[in-house]
Amino acid sequence: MLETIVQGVLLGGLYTLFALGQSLMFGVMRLTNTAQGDFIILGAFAVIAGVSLTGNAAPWLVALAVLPVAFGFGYALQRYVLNGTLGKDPLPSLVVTFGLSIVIQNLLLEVFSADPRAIETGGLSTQGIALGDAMSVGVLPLVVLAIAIAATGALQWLFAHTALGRSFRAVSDDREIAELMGLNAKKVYAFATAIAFVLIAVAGALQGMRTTVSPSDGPLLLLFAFEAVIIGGMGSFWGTLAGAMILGITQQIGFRLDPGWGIWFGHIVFLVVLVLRPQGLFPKTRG
Amino acid sequence: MTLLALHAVSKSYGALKVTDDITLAVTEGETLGILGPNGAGKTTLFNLISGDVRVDAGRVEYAGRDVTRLKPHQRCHAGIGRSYQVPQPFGNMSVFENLVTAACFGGQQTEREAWRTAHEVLEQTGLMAHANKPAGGLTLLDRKRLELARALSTRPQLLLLDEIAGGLTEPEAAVLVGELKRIKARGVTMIWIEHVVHALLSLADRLFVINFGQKLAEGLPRAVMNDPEVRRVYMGMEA
Amino acid sequence: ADTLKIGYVSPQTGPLAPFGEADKWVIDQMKAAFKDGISVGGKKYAVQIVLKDSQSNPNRAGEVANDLILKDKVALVLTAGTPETANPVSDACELNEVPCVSSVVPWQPWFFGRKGDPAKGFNWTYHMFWGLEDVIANFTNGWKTLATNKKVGGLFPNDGDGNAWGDKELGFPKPLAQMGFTLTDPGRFQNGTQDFSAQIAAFKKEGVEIVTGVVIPPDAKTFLTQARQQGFKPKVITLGKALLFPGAIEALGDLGDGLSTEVWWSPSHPFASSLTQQSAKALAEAYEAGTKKQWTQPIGFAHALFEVAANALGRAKSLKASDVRDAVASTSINSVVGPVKWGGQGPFKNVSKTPLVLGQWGKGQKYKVELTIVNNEAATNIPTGGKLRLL
Amino acid sequence: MTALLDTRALKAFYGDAQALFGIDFSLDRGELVAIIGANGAGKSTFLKSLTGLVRAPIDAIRFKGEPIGGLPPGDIVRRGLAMVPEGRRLFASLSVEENLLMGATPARKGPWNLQRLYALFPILAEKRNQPGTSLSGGQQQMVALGRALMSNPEVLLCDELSLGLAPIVIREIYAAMPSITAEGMTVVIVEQDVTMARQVSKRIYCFQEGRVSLQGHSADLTREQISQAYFGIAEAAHA
Amino acid sequence: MTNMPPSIVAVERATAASRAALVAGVAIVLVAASLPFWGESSWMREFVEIACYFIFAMMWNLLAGYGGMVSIGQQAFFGFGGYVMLMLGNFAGVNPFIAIPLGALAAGLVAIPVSFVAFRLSGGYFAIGTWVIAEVFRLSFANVSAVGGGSGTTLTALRGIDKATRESTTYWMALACVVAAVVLVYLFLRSKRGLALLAIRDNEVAAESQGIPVARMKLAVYVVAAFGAGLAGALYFVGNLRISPDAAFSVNWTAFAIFMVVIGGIGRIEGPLVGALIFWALNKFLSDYGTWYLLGLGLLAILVTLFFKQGLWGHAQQRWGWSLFPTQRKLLDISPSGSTFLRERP
Ligand SMILES: Nc1ncnc2c1ncn2[C@@H]1O[C@H](COP(=O)(O)OP(=O)(O)OP(=O)(O)O)[C@@H](O)[C@H]1O
Ligand SMILES: Nc1ncnc2c1ncn2[C@@H]1O[C@H](COP(=O)(O)OP(=O)(O)OP(=O)(O)O)[C@@H](O)[C@H]1O
Ligand SMILES: [Mg+2]
Ligand SMILES: [Mg+2]
Repeated sequence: MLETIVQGVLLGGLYTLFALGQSLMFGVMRLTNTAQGDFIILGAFAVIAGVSLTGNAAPWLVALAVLPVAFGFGYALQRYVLNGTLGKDPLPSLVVTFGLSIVIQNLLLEVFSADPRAIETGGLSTQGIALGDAMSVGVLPLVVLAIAIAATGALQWLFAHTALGRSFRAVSDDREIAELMGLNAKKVYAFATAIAFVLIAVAGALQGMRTTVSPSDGPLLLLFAFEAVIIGGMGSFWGTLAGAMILGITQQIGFRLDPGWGIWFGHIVFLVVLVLRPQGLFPKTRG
Repeated sequence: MTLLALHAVSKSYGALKVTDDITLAVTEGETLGILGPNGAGKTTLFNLISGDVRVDAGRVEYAGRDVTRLKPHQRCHAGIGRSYQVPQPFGNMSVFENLVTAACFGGQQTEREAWRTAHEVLEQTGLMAHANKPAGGLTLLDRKRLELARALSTRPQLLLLDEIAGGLTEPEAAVLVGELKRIKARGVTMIWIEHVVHALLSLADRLFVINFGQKLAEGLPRAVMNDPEVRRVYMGMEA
Repeated sequence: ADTLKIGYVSPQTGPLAPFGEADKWVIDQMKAAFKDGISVGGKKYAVQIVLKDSQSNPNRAGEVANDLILKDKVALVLTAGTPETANPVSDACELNEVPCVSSVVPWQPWFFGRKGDPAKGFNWTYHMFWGLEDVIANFTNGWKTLATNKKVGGLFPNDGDGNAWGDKELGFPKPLAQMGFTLTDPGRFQNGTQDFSAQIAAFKKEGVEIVTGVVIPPDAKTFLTQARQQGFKPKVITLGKALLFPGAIEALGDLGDGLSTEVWWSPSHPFASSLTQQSAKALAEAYEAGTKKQWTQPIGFAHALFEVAANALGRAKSLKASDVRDAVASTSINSVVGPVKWGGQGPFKNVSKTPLVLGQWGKGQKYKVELTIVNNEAATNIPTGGKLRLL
Repeated sequence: MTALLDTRALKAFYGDAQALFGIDFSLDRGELVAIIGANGAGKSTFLKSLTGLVRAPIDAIRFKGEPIGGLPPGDIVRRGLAMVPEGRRLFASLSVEENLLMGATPARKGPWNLQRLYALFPILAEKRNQPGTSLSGGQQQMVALGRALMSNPEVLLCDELSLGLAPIVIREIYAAMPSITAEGMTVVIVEQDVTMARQVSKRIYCFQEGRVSLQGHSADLTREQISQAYFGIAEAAHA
Repeated sequence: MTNMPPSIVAVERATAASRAALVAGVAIVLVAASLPFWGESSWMREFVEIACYFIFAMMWNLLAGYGGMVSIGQQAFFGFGGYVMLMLGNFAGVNPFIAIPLGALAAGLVAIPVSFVAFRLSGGYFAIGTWVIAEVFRLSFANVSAVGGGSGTTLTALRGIDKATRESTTYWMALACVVAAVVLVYLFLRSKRGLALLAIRDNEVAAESQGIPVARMKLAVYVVAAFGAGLAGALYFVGNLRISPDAAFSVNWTAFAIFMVVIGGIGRIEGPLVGALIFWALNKFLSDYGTWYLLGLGLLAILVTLFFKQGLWGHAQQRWGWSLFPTQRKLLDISPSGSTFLRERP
């Protein structure tokens, strides 16, 4: 049982990383980014491409180098594409991100073919730490968890305690009036997305290190990210973390009951939480 | 005969008691004016009457029957029509369609009857020129007018008006009061929340003053307006 | 001259795309082979091959098969690559009464997965590949050569292959038990599972030393890394599907070394094409020269499907569907994947079996990783290149 | 001395519809100017053009001698022009205090800060950590005014400041106006209550159908002049 | 006093284009109905396929464009309809053609309990929540071994029926379903219930207080949309014969429906019609380009959303005032007569 929970928490760490970028974009722009999973995969492929272009440079360095690129990409994407879809109606953003999802998958397929690939970490991904004689946990999942917690803390602080965070929320509430206060809504949105994309790139790099990625993997990751965000409650990053943990642990329990029903079980828990608390467990912002 | 009766209704948001044990009765044909400082809980009281918000405690009776558990649309069918302080038009429909909808569903009329009702109300409220425009494109005041028009289209027996005179010029307010008088003459009972006191005074039979969710004063307009507490708390004049 | 069309459906895109990767090249080669056309019933026809992509999606596979039949009016449909493509295409052909030859699906998922009735068989659809009995024989032959506790852990996903491999009656469980292996099967899991801790915990608990199953490549990687992290070190890992393609093994890095898998075709298979007369080796070399990529197993079967097509059409009395079907049914050739001949009892009316051996991945000379045949007890005419090693 | 702010022949459009037909307007430092006019006359549109929310030709608006027409709203507010928008429009997910702090985004120097605002509206200090939208209409209006003051503007534009406010609050806010203007802040108010507008302002502009129909010193204008300017007909004094 | 209201209020509900469209529509349907006697079987098949897409898109348009419920989970009902049809055919021996409406009915019924969960959510949450619900459907069917689990199964019930009969029957069913879907949705939207739907989409709170039973209306639309999706699903799998959870409950169904509706124009009946035609044409002529085709489709959806917010038909409608299926009520003669109190000069 203890092992199940430990593995669940580690899985939750991964889901947190998948979800944070979504949580930020959802919270600031009410943007339902259905291409989240594909962007994560794109991030992984960016690192893979970087490693092979630089003639096998250390993947950690390449991943770090990808982060500013992701920042710029996110900024530009929001500024020139997604900004056009914002509004009360969730539909335009859904359609555009659906479209992006298809474009990314097929572009990756064209460029990298359907072969699964991975980021070689020189043995890190296979190292484990023995906890007692029955249990051993991976070093990489621990790293993922640590990064997830750090990123959550940083985001929460940014959002709740800085002027930048305040402007994120203000612009999301009433764009025209925020502009009247001297903010440039387009830039604020672009900045939020840029940060979200840094998180997405981190998630992608780590995903590529812990397993293989192939162009069509994205949608698999997307729902978990969403579930974590929604269980947690909009606008609360600790909530997202908690949501991811709940998802990880329930899936883990489900897997042990029967591997076929593990994800099903996670979905059911998600739906139950929603029925009981439609606003999520720790909602911070009001819609 | 009593049309609407609130029995000790209460409502809280978190720790804040917004409506605190209010008991209130409105007789048929009467016009009740509601006054009170900003945030006193006037709009909330309307929400409790119309059913948009459920009471925490207490009972709402309408036309002799307990409507506390009824949904807003059921209360509307029973004859309660309301306007919103912050206008809530159906923005993508034309003004005419807004009214037809209200008449069809709130007034439970057939489509053709509803057209006539809508036409009549358009004339009455001066919105005829905007009839085929999307309601979302109206200015704030036209939207307020639409609020009134839509509430009228449901053919209410009890009309809840939340600050419809705000922002009108004096002559415009006078015209509004004239029309409300005609509506009143048809036997429609009204509860009117208004900060434009002189407009309210020219119509109300009785005033009810709320402060911090509680009744502060109730009675004939003149008496209430001379109440030192009301003058201090609401008008900001030392008695 | 009139044109005769042959339809070909395979997953060109999507998660199963590695199965269809070689098809474009094979079809290019076929264009050369068919440049003089084929005579059917004494009449010469130009040949056109119509390739359709199933996008790894069974719906889409059904749709394009119907397009081929109804719009392109193909004389014969060929299809290959996992039940997700081959089964819907075969079903569409059966229903529309058009002959179809399929491959690269073990015959049980193809036959029983389509609710075939062993008493009647199918009227229009024919299949050539090996069966689960062969893969079981090969895997266990290999495992028997090593010192293990005979405890096997099974990874069977909830898809066409996984359900067949893990099936209590038709799949692994029965024969393994008969041969003295104990199987731990934690249950069907969804493809794309992010976490195998549950399976690993179950395997650890049972003291499993041999891991087998049929999983998609990303799942294999996830499983292998997590097993290593969580201190689970089996002695043998023999998986179907995930380990077929060199790209997938490269993606596994160090973990890839020593993994074993079934081999349906390789350059060292002692067969030659009845159509181009190329040996298996020559075919693989031509592919590597033409595409600058390492050979993969589906090349042989894609080629062989066209061998059957050419042979059958050449013998057909006319292009009428039933005449083509009769010609297919009476095929008897030696192809680059071995002899092909239909007409046995029960399902084998529609199934022609090809030989299967066991292979193991290791560091290569020409390429990063190379596949060596390590057990040929089930098909001794295919030479081995080494012995199965422990991990 | 040239005017602090002036517009010359300012026109404004919503799509194809013209809302302003050449407004000439000027403002001196430290003044309190009221704009009155019927519903739909273009008062809000005028203020929106000044703050960049509605497009205007660059030369049509001059602030401290520089053309600012059509600049982004952010640039304009940084130059010292702030607006209290019609209908309050608080940020829903920000607390009262955060809403106020948003006003300080342009980071201009001046006397207004949180402390001073809380002294002016003590109720806001009490509710500082509540979401802005959970306040009553009047309380929200105070936040909206405070938010604009927080940018320490040279010119404060207030659209329908008293709309929906209890008399006591209107009194308080207008009572605060002299102290605001005394520090050199220039204020423009849009006000429907003509009596109030005349009382508090130094000068009045009357808008009618997108044009200025009357302007002058508040004390010099008669009621008759004003009602004529409202409706464009002289014999306009019966209801 | 206000004047007496006119005894007849003139309201315009049809346009010249819509009258022409009605005549043309009837003619087209009559010609189409005779297709099995002169057309090729490939045309029928193509029609059946596009009919499924179209019906599904139409229902999604009803749900999202009119009901304001943007769902990404309608594939739940599509797949459910398909599976029920197949199970009735394979296990209960029901004629598959009769099983089609039964499958749709089952999808409509299952939507009722599903709505209890889905209706707790709104906006983006609703979209994602419905998607998760569809996943639950997928995973549930994937674990039922009687219908082949994750690998799916084959509709064997049709094996006995002769090819020509099967093809023409499927075709006529599809045609009937398309006509019924268009007519029913149109009549529904023209009725006063259509008004209620629009009102709810604009403002639920106000709609409720104007006497509209919001919960009941939403449920009705949800159930009807589920019924339609189930119909499309059952029809599709009769044409396709093979069902698997991944195929039946694929989010691509909804994705394509969204693309069709958005490209054509959401919230108008012409939208899915135009969208389906475009989708069909693209699919027919370009689908062999594989990745590039899909990539182009994605880009097209993005571009249309960004630059033609109303969709292509909506754009045309705005430009040229076309409307084949007008649902608006335009009040004629809006010159004010008699006294109008708020505009009256004092
Ligand atoms: N967003 C808009 N789109 C189109 N037309 C508009 C818009 N806002 C205002 N208008 C039109 O511009 C004109 C002027 O409107 P404006 O809001 O400036 O009037 P106002 O004097 O502020 O009236 P009120 O007293 O109602 O606030 C009106 O005719 C109105 O119909
Ligand atoms: N949804 C809510 N959540 C929390 N607090 C609320 C909510 N709605 C109203 N309140 C609080 O209830 C109190 C009464 O609000 P209400 O809108 O009834 O006031 P009001 O008397 O109508 O005021 P005004 O005259 O300004 O419109 C206010 O203090 C407000 O902050
Ligand atoms: Mg109020
Ligand atoms: Mg205004």
